Amino acid sequence: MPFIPHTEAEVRRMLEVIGVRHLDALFDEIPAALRAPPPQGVPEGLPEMAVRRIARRRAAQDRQPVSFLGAGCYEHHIPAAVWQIAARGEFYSAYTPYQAEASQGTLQVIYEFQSMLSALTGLAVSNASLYDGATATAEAALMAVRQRRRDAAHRVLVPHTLHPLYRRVLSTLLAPQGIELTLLDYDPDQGHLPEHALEGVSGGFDALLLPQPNFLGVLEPVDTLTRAAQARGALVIGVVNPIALARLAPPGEWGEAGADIACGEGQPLGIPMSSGGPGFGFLTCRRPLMRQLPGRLVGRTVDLDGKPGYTLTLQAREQHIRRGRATSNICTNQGLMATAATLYLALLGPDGLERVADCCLARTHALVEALTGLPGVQSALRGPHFHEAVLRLDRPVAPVLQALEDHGILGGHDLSADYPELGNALLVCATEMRDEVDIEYYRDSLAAVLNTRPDPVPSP
Amino acid sequence: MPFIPHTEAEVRRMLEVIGVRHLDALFDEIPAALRAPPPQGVPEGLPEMAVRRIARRRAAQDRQPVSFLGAGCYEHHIPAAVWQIAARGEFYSAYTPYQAEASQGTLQVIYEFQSMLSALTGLAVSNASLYDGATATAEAALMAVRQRRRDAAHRVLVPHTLHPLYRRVLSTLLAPQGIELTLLDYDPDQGHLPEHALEGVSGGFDALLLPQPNFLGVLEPVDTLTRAAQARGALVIGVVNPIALARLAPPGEWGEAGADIACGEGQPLGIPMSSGGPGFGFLTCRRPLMRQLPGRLVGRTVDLDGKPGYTLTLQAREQHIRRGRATSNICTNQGLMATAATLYLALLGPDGLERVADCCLARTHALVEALTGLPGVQSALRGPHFHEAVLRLDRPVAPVLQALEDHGILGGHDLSADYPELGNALLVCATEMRDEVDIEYYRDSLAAVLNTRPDPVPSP
Amino acid sequence: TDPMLIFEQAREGRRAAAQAPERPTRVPALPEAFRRRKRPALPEVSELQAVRHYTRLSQLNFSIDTHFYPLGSCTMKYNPRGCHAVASEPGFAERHPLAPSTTGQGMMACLHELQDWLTAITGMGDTSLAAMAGAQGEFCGVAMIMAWHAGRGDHQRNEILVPDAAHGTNPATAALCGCTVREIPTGPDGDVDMGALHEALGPRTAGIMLTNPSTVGVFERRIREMADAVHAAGGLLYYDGANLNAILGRVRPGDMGFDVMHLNLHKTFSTPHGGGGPGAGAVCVSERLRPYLPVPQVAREPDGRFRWLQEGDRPHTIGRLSAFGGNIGVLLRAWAYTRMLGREGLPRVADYATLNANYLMARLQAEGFQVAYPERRASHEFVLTLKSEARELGVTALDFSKALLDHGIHAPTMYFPMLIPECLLIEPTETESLAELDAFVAAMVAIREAARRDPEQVRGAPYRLPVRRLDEVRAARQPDLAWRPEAAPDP
Amino acid sequence: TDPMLIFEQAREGRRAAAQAPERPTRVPALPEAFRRRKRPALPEVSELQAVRHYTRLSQLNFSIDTHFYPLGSCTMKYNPRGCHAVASEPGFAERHPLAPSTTGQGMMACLHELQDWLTAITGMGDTSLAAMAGAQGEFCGVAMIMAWHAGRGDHQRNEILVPDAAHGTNPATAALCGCTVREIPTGPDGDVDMGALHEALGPRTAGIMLTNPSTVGVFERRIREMADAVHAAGGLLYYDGANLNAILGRVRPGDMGFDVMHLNLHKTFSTPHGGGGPGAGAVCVSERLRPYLPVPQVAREPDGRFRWLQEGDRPHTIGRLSAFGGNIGVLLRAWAYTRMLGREGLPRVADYATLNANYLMARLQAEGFQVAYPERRASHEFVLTLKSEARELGVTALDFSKALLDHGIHAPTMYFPMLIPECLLIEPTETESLAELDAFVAAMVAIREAARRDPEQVRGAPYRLPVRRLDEVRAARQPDLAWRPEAAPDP
Repeated sequence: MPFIPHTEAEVRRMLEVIGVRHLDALFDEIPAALRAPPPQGVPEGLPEMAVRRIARRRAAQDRQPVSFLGAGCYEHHIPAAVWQIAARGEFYSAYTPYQAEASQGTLQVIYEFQSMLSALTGLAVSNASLYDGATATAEAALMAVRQRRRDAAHRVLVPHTLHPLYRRVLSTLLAPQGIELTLLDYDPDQGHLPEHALEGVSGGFDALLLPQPNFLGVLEPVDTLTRAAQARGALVIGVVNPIALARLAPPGEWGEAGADIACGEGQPLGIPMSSGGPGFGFLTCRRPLMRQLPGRLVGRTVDLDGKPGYTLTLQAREQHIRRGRATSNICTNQGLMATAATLYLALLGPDGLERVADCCLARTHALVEALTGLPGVQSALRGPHFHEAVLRLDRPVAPVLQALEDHGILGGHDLSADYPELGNALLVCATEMRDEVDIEYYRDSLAAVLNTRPDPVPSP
Repeated sequence: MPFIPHTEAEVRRMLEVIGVRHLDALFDEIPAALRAPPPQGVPEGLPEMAVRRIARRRAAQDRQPVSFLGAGCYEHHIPAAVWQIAARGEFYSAYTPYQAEASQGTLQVIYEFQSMLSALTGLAVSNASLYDGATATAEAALMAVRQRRRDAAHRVLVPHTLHPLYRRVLSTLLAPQGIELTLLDYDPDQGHLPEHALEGVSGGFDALLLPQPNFLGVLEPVDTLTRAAQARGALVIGVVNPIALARLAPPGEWGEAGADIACGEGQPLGIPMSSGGPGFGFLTCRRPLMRQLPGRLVGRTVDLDGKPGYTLTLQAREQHIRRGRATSNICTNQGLMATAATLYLALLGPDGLERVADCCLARTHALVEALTGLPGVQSALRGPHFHEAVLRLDRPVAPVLQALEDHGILGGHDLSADYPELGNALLVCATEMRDEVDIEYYRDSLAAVLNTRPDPVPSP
Repeated sequence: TDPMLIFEQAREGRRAAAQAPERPTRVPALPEAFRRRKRPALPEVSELQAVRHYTRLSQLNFSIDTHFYPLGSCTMKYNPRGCHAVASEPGFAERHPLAPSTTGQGMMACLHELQDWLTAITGMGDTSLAAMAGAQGEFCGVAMIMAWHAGRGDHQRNEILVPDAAHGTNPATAALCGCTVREIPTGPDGDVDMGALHEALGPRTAGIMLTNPSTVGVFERRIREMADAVHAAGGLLYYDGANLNAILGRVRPGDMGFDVMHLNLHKTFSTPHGGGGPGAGAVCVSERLRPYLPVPQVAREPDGRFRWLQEGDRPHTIGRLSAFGGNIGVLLRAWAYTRMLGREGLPRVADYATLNANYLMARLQAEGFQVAYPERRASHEFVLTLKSEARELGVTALDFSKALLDHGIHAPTMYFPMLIPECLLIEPTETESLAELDAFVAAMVAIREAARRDPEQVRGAPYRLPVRRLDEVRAARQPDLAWRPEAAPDP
Repeated sequence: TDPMLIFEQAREGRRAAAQAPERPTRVPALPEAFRRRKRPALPEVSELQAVRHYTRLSQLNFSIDTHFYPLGSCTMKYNPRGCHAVASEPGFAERHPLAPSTTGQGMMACLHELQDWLTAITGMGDTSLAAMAGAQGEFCGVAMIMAWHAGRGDHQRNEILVPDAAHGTNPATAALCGCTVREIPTGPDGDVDMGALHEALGPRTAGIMLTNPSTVGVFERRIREMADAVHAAGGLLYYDGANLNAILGRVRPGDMGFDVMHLNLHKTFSTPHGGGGPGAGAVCVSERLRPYLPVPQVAREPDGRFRWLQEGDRPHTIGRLSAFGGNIGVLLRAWAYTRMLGREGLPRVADYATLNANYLMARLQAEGFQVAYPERRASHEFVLTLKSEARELGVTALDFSKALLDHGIHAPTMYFPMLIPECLLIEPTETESLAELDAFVAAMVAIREAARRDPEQVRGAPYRLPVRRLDEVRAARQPDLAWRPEAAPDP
């Protein structure tokens, strides 16, 4: 019996202690009509060897081409130490650290995680992680509405340049609470919000979401917009990429007062892409917002002997204490991913993180330069971009991407569904994992595709 | 500076404490003429990312076809837990357990390893591992010669059915000590030694090596031969496969008294093949031979408080104490591999090991049945075989193997160089990793090869 | 030797990692306005320092891989190492979420099977794997219930019934979905008070959230009656899968009459809890709620190929719960676990989890400890109440919990469910051996004896852990939530 | 809670692993005579029990990943985790040794580069990677020296000179090769006594085995003079690479006049020691010894393809040292390490290993500790002698060592080299930080102070480890080397 340690003799002894004759008797309170046979829809059990072989065969068929996809999930180098340590049983197979004395390892790691995310975003308080960047953004918006209390307009401004999938998650999670999402238009020539974006917004609102860099890779005028939003009594929520923060001004320094909340997806910090999950969402805020934070928080304190130690704290915000009046229903978060991110940041340090950011910046710019050297390919946006960029092709993007696949290239993300106003637009990205050879190969392949397949489908 | 933690300020401070101005001054006792510039033959340093990428590209080009190779190295399933635990830093990055109090983890594991190998081979004492099966066999022979002392004939009987590469290693290691190796002929029809093999041996000898199963996969008449050798005052050394021992009589029960020593290659016990190394050699013996054992030994004892604990023991046999009169010059052995084997055996237990052995036995027999169903392929030997077998083809083996490679199959080991008397002989093996589909695929591919490539090269 | 913070081991200018790429020779200039002016206060340590620090920190944890962990309602059982190997396959781990489905057929084949298996195991109509944890699964469930009522034009139903012993996530979830919560009391036998239930039901009832076996560790015997009553009142039934381990492969929530449920794959399906996640909260629904399932979901086309169903395929969906497809790495572990257990292994989980709980309960009772519902069978867990020990010895459930740590046993869940005084909720799980259970009993007896000799001593426990009891009041009153560089104020 | 043996946790009939394949339906019958009659006494435990047991055992170890480990002559430095990932690549790890070289070009490319790099680093003529540890490398070296003499018909040379401070493997190796050993004393300044050397040289001299820097931690300044003398006498020079970390990339043994050497890749090239191996003992030779190199070795063909050189290619080879190609998984780790360090990183190893040793020596001297050769520079290690502490306080080098363990520091090498009384051989390595070195000094001072207050207390150390000092006499007198089932006699 895989995983079940009982011998027959032990089972007999245990049943005797309980005072029943058969295992079945232990289920005698369950109405007979409800008992079901073993589920026929599930195949027979297999040993580890056979299961791993199936998995390996399937995984081998999923091997990835050379990828220039970003769009919210990024292929970075993950130092070998990150997962060799994060996967240690003591981290991997522990529960949420409810018993602080028996969980100092996890608790100190999370305290360090909070410190690192606080340092990166320039905001005083970080929680212990949320599910992903999109749900973290939703939680940030809810925080803002809660913070405004009686003044709440139940309305949040959402730039068109925020990740389209994040916008959909916001709808799912905020709609049940009657919060209105107002879409802010961007300048399709620049690729970012106009500096006066808020002037056209009439009525009150609780928060402005500000992606930096935005989904199109372009930098938003965050200082002006932060000032404008805060002048109208709203909170500013930065939605940021943690790698880019090595070089970009942190949300805590935007405008005069700094953004109030920062959030985003932590996957770039040492987490494999895994088709999108598990990664983790991070969420940091100014200290006065601390009690509005959802999720776990670890604090440093002392023990009976005065020795420093760590514990979950401010649990009065949470569902297991406050139940229906909690800041969120979140319970399990993405702790192991936060552990991996802590290892990643410790291994890289500030200098290493800068190097990664610089490489991404340099490689994406080199990619744009290489590809826009081809006839029929041009840079679509004029705003300054960081490590993603939008190209415009002289023909529909989808067939081009499909043709590139035959060259073993994932050429980027087709924007035509979400941003039809940009035309045949393609979002490309090159991290430190794409070298000169990769970029050259993309250019040559794209040249071949553009030459040999002259627009087989009419433009829509 | 990868791996070097010093900051410039720290270096200055340290030099000041030492009382020199520059790092170079620390080398002032080295004659100037000897100082060399950095080695130009070594390329510039690369970050982990780049090195892993090179390695990955190279490893990907080495991906293995479906293999029916055995011949001393076996593809078995390795439970995921084995290396996830053996690679933990506390095992992986520890030294030989000289400081027992700070090494109880490694020491207890090795004590358990010794216990398991002792149980498997049926002999009282096991050491903590040697380099590999071949060197363990050489050390076993040296033990026997030492044990015979004044009576020593400095001569060891080596069956032709012992692994040819082991025989070469024996030559390398035993020749400098003036030990003569006498080759024992086998019955090329049966594939094992005749029961009366020793009758033709005149003169004294110190040991008889007895492979079980032998290199050709065939079972040797170990009982008769053990009796015969011991009757002539020699020691018997079993060279055994640890997986097969789940089903085969252990050396400790051969003949009347049992073999004196057992040795072999431990790679089948949870160690990846890695082109042949690292695996480990194991070596067990009857208790009276204990002080002749080479290598580390771990013993159970008690501490100052009477609590049980483990320590290296009987070190008077070893080079760091006895120097020129040690039982061997071995120092570093294959400790981490022994740790992995201990995990493997604990995870499988006696029942699991039996299943692995039974699968190997069943699959190899199924393979032989499938392939000998083809015209031009026959079973070459009549002796009972375990999990390898020799086939005879109607044409030279090498071109057939090469043709099978194009089908993605490693068809086995060509015996014609080492065993020309067997004709076009091919040693094949199927472990639990080769299923019915694999075997069928081999049969179909071999059928195709034999049909389409009729003997292009004349027999030598 | 106290563990220092990684920041305290750092020195400015240390560059001892091979982990970063080389600095590019030419970096495009960022406009001044966007630039960060000061480096973030991240630690500068060597690779060895980082490895050593986090390796040593890990050793301070209790975990399944090192300790018995009978944490009630959390199902802390063995997380097979093979499942980790499966999810770590480079083909799975390195796939980009927006890569075309042609590059993800292997992964999708696994998820599709898992959907089918979970549907079969729960006796429901369909499964979505999109929820990233149990609480998100709960959100889905209630949101689907609300969407169903809304879809029928029934907009007045905004009341969710919840037993008083329920997990805190239940009322919190109802609130998130804009509902009001109405608590139903538990009867003296541990079952829900049926009279109170009938009273609570009405035209405002959107539904009820239940787990069965319940949070007090017993099977709700009148579940079919409850289901009929709720359905008759126009409400739907939500099953909280936290306790599914007790009945896995034995009883199906679909057969009990539930309309929607979530499963905690990090409990019943043994994906690791990782010190706080990631989990996965698969959601299963009956046919009538199917149109509302969250996206994405894996579908199999007639040609055998797999693809993601998106909003366009599910016009009535409650929407999307995460940017991409959920915690896929966790789902792959659950796939591997289920494939290893197989049809015959699933009911064994329930059998032996139940055996272990009932054995432990019987032994503790025999030793004179008091259980909350002595007349009832334990499910996979049971509630012990230490109120007499607290009264007579002045040693509370908390004290017993902390003293258990000194015995090398993780404490059970304390003070939950809240309605039972001085309680411990004990869930041994099916993967623990008889020897571990007996060691638990021995520890409890030893602690009680120690308390009789010297209660003060027990109140001071633990003594053998990296820290003694922590000042939680100070932690909450003077929150210290992040390290700051020397004398640096909050940013 | 003492760790039980895995056997003590076993129960007959337990089958809780998913690790074994299914039992085949049809197993061919083995002839009765060959069959095992009784199952081997292997433990029957659950997967969880095995995982928990070995995880907890691991935590009882000191290791580089958890502790400062200044074990002289062992070069315990950081083992980069990336190297482990490289060797674990399935394409490398899963290759069969007898697979055709067409399937091993990637692996062979790495080994070929490593051969070339080691040749360049040592200033020798060629390199073989066949030796599986340092001692096997030594065997190769002496065997090659003997083969060279024999090749010239010079059969009387069977004497190997060895300094009295040499590693025990040196004389043991000479004996294995059928040679007699002649010890050369060390002079008062730590260098070899040149007079004694000249006296020992003669027509029976086969060669000399040396390490430089020597085992007493200083550089043999007159090494060229020694080389000339040995060569003039007709002998060859063997370099024991154990201490190469001190001069890596700075000084080349080839330039010193050595004819043959081995390198401990598990020391200087940072492959892990694994609690006792596996290591790898690459052997480098000057041109004249090249024909005798052990097989196999990787060669690059004119068409760029790699293949193994075997006995047929090297008719004068001393032969084969292992069944297959050596510890290839270890060699791949050394390849990755060297590639990461690169040309500029190699001399940095020597620089900072030397800096750390000299700093530590200076600080200990300043604190009043006595070093064995105070007039000399330390190389990468140095010898402390505690004879005055032993005399005045009755606290020996052993006591200091055990007390260091309580400070969380692994003990240095004790009582080696044997010629220096009450000595500790201390090698901090280049990967330890200044803070660790200062902590070592503080611990030594604290122990001495404790010894002044209460020597008995120090003689009882360690106190904070899983066990206290072990009864080694009992271990050797009543050897208990294997667990036996209850009451079972030795087999």
